[in-house]
Amino acid sequence: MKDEPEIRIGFYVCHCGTNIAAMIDCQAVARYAAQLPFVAVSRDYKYMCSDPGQELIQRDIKEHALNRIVVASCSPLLHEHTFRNATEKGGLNPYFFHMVNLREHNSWVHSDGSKATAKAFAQIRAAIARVPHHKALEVLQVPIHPDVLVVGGGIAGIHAALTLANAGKKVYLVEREPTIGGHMAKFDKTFPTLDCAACILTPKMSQVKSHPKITLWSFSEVVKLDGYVGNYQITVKHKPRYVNEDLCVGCLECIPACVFKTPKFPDEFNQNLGKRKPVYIPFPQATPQVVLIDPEVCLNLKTGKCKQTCVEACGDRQAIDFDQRETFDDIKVGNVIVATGFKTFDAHRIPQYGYGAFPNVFTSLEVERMINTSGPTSGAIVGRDGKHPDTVGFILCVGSRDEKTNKWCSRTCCMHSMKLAQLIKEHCPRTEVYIFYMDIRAPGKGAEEFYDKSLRMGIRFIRGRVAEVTDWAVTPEEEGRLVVRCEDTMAGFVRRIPFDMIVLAIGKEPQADAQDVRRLFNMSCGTEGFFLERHPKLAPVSTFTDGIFIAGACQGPKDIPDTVAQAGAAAAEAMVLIDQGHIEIEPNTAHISEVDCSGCKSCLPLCPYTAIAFIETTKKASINAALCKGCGTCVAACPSGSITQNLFEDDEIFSEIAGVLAYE
Amino acid sequence: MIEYTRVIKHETDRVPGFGAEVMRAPGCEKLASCIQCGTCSGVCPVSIYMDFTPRQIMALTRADFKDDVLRSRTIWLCVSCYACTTECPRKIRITDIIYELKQRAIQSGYYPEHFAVPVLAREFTDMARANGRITESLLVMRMYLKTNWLAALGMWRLGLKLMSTGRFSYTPEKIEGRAELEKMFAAIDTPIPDYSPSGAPGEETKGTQP
Amino acid sequence: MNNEPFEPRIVAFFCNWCTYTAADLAGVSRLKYAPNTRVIRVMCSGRIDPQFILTALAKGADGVLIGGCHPNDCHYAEGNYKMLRRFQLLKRLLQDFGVEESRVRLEWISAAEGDKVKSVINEMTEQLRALGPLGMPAKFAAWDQEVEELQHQVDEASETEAAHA
Amino acid sequence: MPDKPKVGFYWCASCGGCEEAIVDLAEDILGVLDAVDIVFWPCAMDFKKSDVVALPDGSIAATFLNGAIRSSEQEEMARLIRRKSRRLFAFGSCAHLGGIPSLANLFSREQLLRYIYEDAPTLVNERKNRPQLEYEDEGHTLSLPELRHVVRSLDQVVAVDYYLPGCPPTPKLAKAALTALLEGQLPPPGAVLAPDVALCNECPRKETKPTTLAFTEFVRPQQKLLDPKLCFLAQGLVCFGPATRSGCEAVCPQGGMPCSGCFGPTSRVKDQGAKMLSSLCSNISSKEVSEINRALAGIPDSVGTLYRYGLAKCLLRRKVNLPGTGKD
Amino acid sequence: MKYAYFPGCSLKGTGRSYEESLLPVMRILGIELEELRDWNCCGATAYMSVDETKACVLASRNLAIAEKTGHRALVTPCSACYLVLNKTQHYLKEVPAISNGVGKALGAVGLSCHGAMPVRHPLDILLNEVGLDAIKQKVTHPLTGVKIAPYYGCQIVRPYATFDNAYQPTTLDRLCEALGATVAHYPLKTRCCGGSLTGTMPEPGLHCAYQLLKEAVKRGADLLATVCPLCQFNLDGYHDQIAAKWEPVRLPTLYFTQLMGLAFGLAPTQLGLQRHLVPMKPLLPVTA
Repeated sequence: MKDEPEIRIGFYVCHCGTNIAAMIDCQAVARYAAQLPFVAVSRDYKYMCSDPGQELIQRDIKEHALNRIVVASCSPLLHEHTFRNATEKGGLNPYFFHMVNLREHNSWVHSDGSKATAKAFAQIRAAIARVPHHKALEVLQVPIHPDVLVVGGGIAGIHAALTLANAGKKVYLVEREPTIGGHMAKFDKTFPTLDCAACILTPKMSQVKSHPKITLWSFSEVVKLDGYVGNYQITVKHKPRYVNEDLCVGCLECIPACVFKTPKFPDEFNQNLGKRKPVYIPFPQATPQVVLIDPEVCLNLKTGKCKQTCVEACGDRQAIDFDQRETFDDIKVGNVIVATGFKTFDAHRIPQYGYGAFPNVFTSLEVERMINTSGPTSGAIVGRDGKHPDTVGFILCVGSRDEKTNKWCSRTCCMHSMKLAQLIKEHCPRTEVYIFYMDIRAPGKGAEEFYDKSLRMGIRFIRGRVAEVTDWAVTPEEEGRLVVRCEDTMAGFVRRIPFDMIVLAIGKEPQADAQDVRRLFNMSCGTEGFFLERHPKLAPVSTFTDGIFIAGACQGPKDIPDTVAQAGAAAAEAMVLIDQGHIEIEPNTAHISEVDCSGCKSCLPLCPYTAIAFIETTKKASINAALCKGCGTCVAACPSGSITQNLFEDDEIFSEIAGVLAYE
Repeated sequence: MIEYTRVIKHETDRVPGFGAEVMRAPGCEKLASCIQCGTCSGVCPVSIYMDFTPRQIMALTRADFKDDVLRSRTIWLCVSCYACTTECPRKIRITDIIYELKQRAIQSGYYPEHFAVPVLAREFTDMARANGRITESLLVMRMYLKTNWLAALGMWRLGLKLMSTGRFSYTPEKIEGRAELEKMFAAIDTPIPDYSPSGAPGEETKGTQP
Repeated sequence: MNNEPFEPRIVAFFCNWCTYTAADLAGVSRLKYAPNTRVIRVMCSGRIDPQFILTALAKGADGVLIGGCHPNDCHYAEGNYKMLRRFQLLKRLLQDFGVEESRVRLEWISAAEGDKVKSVINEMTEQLRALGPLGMPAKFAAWDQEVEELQHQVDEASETEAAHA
Repeated sequence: MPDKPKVGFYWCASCGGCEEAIVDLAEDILGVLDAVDIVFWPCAMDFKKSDVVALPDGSIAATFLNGAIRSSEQEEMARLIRRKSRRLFAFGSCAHLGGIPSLANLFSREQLLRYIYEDAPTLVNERKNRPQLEYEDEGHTLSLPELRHVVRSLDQVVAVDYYLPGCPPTPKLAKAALTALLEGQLPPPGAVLAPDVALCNECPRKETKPTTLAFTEFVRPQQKLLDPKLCFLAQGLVCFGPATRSGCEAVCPQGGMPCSGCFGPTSRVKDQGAKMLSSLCSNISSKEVSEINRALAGIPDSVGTLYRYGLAKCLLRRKVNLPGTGKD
Repeated sequence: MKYAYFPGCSLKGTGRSYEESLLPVMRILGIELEELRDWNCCGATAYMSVDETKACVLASRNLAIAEKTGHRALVTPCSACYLVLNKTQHYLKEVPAISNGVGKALGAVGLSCHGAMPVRHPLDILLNEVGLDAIKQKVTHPLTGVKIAPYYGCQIVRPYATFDNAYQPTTLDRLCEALGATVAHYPLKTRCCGGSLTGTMPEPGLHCAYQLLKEAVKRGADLLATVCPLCQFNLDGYHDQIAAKWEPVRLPTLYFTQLMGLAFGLAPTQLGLQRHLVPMKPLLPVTA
């Protein structure tokens, strides 16, 4: 460093209001930093990330000829970018900056001020020791492929796809079910406005199908993802539906023609309350309007011995193809929006509520289908015993707010149950409806009013978590009915109430294959298994992988308005990247010194991105910076120390180690 | 007939720190998470005999109403069936909390004289410590003698039947390693206050009124 | 140091994607833990060179904590396995050097496990508190005392020699 | 005749191999003798400490010192030579890195003495006599140097100008160093006088190394019939070539033995053993702890393998919990 | 298969017929139960509720003795013992205050307990080690036509047991079916029998027993099958008091091991059936 100018460090410690200053003596930190080697300026300031804070840095760079900047404030994951920009605006290479995490890693997690301050000394000492080793680096720019992949065709995926397509972006929408629509397509009405779900959803579904910018792949799954932001290579698998999608016109003539004269197989779309045939369309408005054949039950596919009356009915169109196999498509996109939704809680997991054991215990989704006029009972509420119930009890938080199953609140079950209760009351005003709840959660626009309406309609609310649903009768009126045993915590005693029908408001869970999807798209999951957003407040639809966004209930339970808002946000985030045309990538890549390398090849197999190649002419290894993602594994493993990593050079880390450990 | 008496509780009725103290006992720390859902009361097989439901005991404990909690009938009714503990959505070990409350009630003498539950507990522990094993027939006899020997008379038919079917033991079971056992207990003995109530006859309860 | 109770110093190397983020989450969640750990961020646990760990111990760390993504969860596919493999031999090496096993710890902590950051740090701090200091810089000084002593003797001898001359 | 530059040779804790290496210069030694004036070489000529003491400070142009520093006498001589020499060359692995003698840093002095004078199976010493620092006999005091608690490399005792690596340094490197000295062509002080690239660079077996190493086991040379051409690492042997400076022209690999690291690390590495560990382990194929450990079972002596020549220069230097400078 | 065996105090007293039926039945199935040498009271609910550390000390002496046997598991038929021994192992792992105390106490007599020996109930062993098929093979006198209300009680399914569901267990149901019997749908199968209260607070205790018996009668059961000596005693012993307070609900309560013994062709007296206060109705040739 002989020829380099003398190191002059500007050091700034942020109070973050009181977030840092309440625990750490920021002035003492600034004083301490002032006497460390190479520190030319040392200041404390209320909010370093504010404009005046950033300007302070820029001014000091000029006035004090600073050439290194250290800011001790919050997590670099939050504001490193902010301060690098400020450093650059001040006329320095942005990588002459280093950040100390005094908030998340110190003031917020400790409770002894003097110890926290002592720790802060060590933290900043490390940064000040590190930063003289920093080098000027150039940001890497990667072009962004303008196409987008949207995974999941529920309301989130549909909305995201349409938003992007309407902005002129090419979108691939991949849905694994035979139709798009997701959970919302199963709903009858939506709370709190009680407008019909189908009326608002189906137009959007057909827009997706007809949009020139959208390629809709239903009954398909993403099986492989390679590459990085702006340049993802994706393989999509199309499952055989035994019906040629391009030839089928949705006339549905094959269905009545099927050799099974009556529907006899459980109909998934109607929560198995209804029946369908081996050749079927999930529901009348299914998109695409294409039938499919269930190979598990189709006589021809199972035995090969069938008259194939469906083929006959299809006639010249010849859409039915029993020889269909899985096919694959390879596509290139720049961004991915994951909107894979949720799974409902399996009520069998709480046996004391009797789901599966007692025929008249239903889930809220089953009742949703039942109350839908196009559903299996054409809108009538009937028990599995065929009787219309006089009393219906809703049990809330089934598989929610319960550490034995799912500890989170599923957010919509209170409102959803009230909606069903109101609909039941509307259908049959004399029905007694009880709602057993722990807390009524009715946030959001119109929700509290909806709660009030439920109360005024005479729906009885009992605050108490139901202990059990039993057929153990102790009074004559309980005989033959479902008895709910529960403490009425408001009244202060235990009650037994008999019902004709019990509805379990089942919670929302991550999809069963959420972990596989997470790995596929290089995302993280929270402890509960929903995909983890980059920041709960400031980056709610981003993930830790650039160019992969999340929307809807795959990120956590939410209602339709929030889902749509997120989907729009994810689409907008993707558009930012597309319209920028390129993305700047941290230059934390690794480099091999050709002079130093002995060509021992130890590093070659370590690179997950095959960025390291052995050059036959020089007999040395070399790294392709465009492929390198900067993990540094090869750097740590190079036995002769001939690989370096920008931003994480050995010298920088050794200085940090020495810095955090130097004795006061 | 249940007599309802409405009382306004003042801050002086609380024993600040009581709830926190209970929560420090092993297994009891999760009481802090209680959301008063009432599952414990709903699953409790004997809640109908209780003055406070288990849920209310949790609330009172957390709110430091020591006196009300330790005088309540609820804690003595617990049958240790662990239904509440298993069912609690917050995984609060309610049975263990009730144990903790019982121990505190015994130590503070907060229970009626000749009250059978703590007497049985004491006779049990004495017998287990001295003999290494429990001889149920003798244990029950001793309990009746110390609480309500008239009740013992009421049980004579059952006793006779047990004798005739060979289920009544006349001599105590004793293990060989009694000295070993005593040595083990001695190693961790801390002077426990004498918890047998020794108040004057007729006095309902004995305890330190806060 | 004299009369104060021993407070271990722990150098933690956390990977950017999982454990560092988990530590941020612990902060956001205001979980309180022992202030004995100083975190050094690397992009991946695969970047953690055994030299870093030895240096930390040599420079005065009483313990080293390595945090990476759970198996199969590495942001860079398999960097955490590279660390896991090194860790196996490193553990044995350190044992041969007489460094207690609990001083160097490898933990998989995902971005969601803020509470694990807390419990691991607290647990490790407790363990090291019970174990006492490793005290490397002081040990180096003590070892080199014999050299300094002789240097004094030789210097003195040569000074007297010079004075005679 | 103009004064020829004065040169010294000295040995401390070493096997004598480095002295051999000087002699191995063969007829070139004559040239050396022509060019320089050897003022001190106790191994080959009759010099005494007093001869050195008598020299003015800085009067020796260069001294080549081999061997680690194990005793007080060696330490004292090192200091004396340092004062008398304008340039001090650490000659060979022991002076450079502590060498094999520094493996003694895994044991305390008491452990070593007890083993050597009491417990060694081949020993006949019924009275368990041990050497004494001072012995009085007929009014005379006989003294022996004190064994140090810690074995050191030369630069851990005195400042060193140049390092000649190797166990022993090759004649070629020794000659090059002498030539550079005589011609005033030495690099800036502190340099190791060998190429700063790892040995693989000049190893004839480099060509046969596969691009993917995936260790499932480690074996030692005596456990396997070795392919005479194939890279040792590819055969599951721990070869230190990737982590060791070149300059020896791969004499060991050429002779059928894997490199054991005597030239020490490159300038970019602080701890040769740690780096080799990192490289070897990273390339183990398994992800299962049990399988990883099964592979690693082939390296039974971790310190002896990773720090055969450099324990004194390892970042931890020594087994950490041995009695320090206590009077053991 | 050989296991260490901890009978518990009740099996030497009021629950004598449990042991009398358990041991021969297990022997028929090739399982040897080796009684722990000089075992002591487990500590039980009564001790647990007064002094947890000391209760754990009592339990851990047994665990320590059991660990020395080297057997793969400790089998205990009494629900209370099963719970307390399991709970102690739990505490030893999780609660340092208690494990320290226990360590000290055991240390004073040169014992140690690693908490590594699984504590299992015979029902668990029968279903998961022996298997229903092996049991069926030994059935010579199937209990055809007998309707059983399977009663698990509380402590073998809660809260430390892992071999069955805490709320809707099925192991005993399946075992009874394997013996050829019919199983009644019995919604109270895990509801407490009140046994720990009948001695001290009779009314609530007996009320529990009354409800259980009444529902079993209502469900058309011929008998209750139980897995716990305290439950058996409580459901068998207080019929006079129950009849006096509520109504007569006379129904025999048998140990599942007795039912197995009958199905295996053992004589009722070999199984201690004569000790029961409510006699089993002569439903089978063997019990006639």
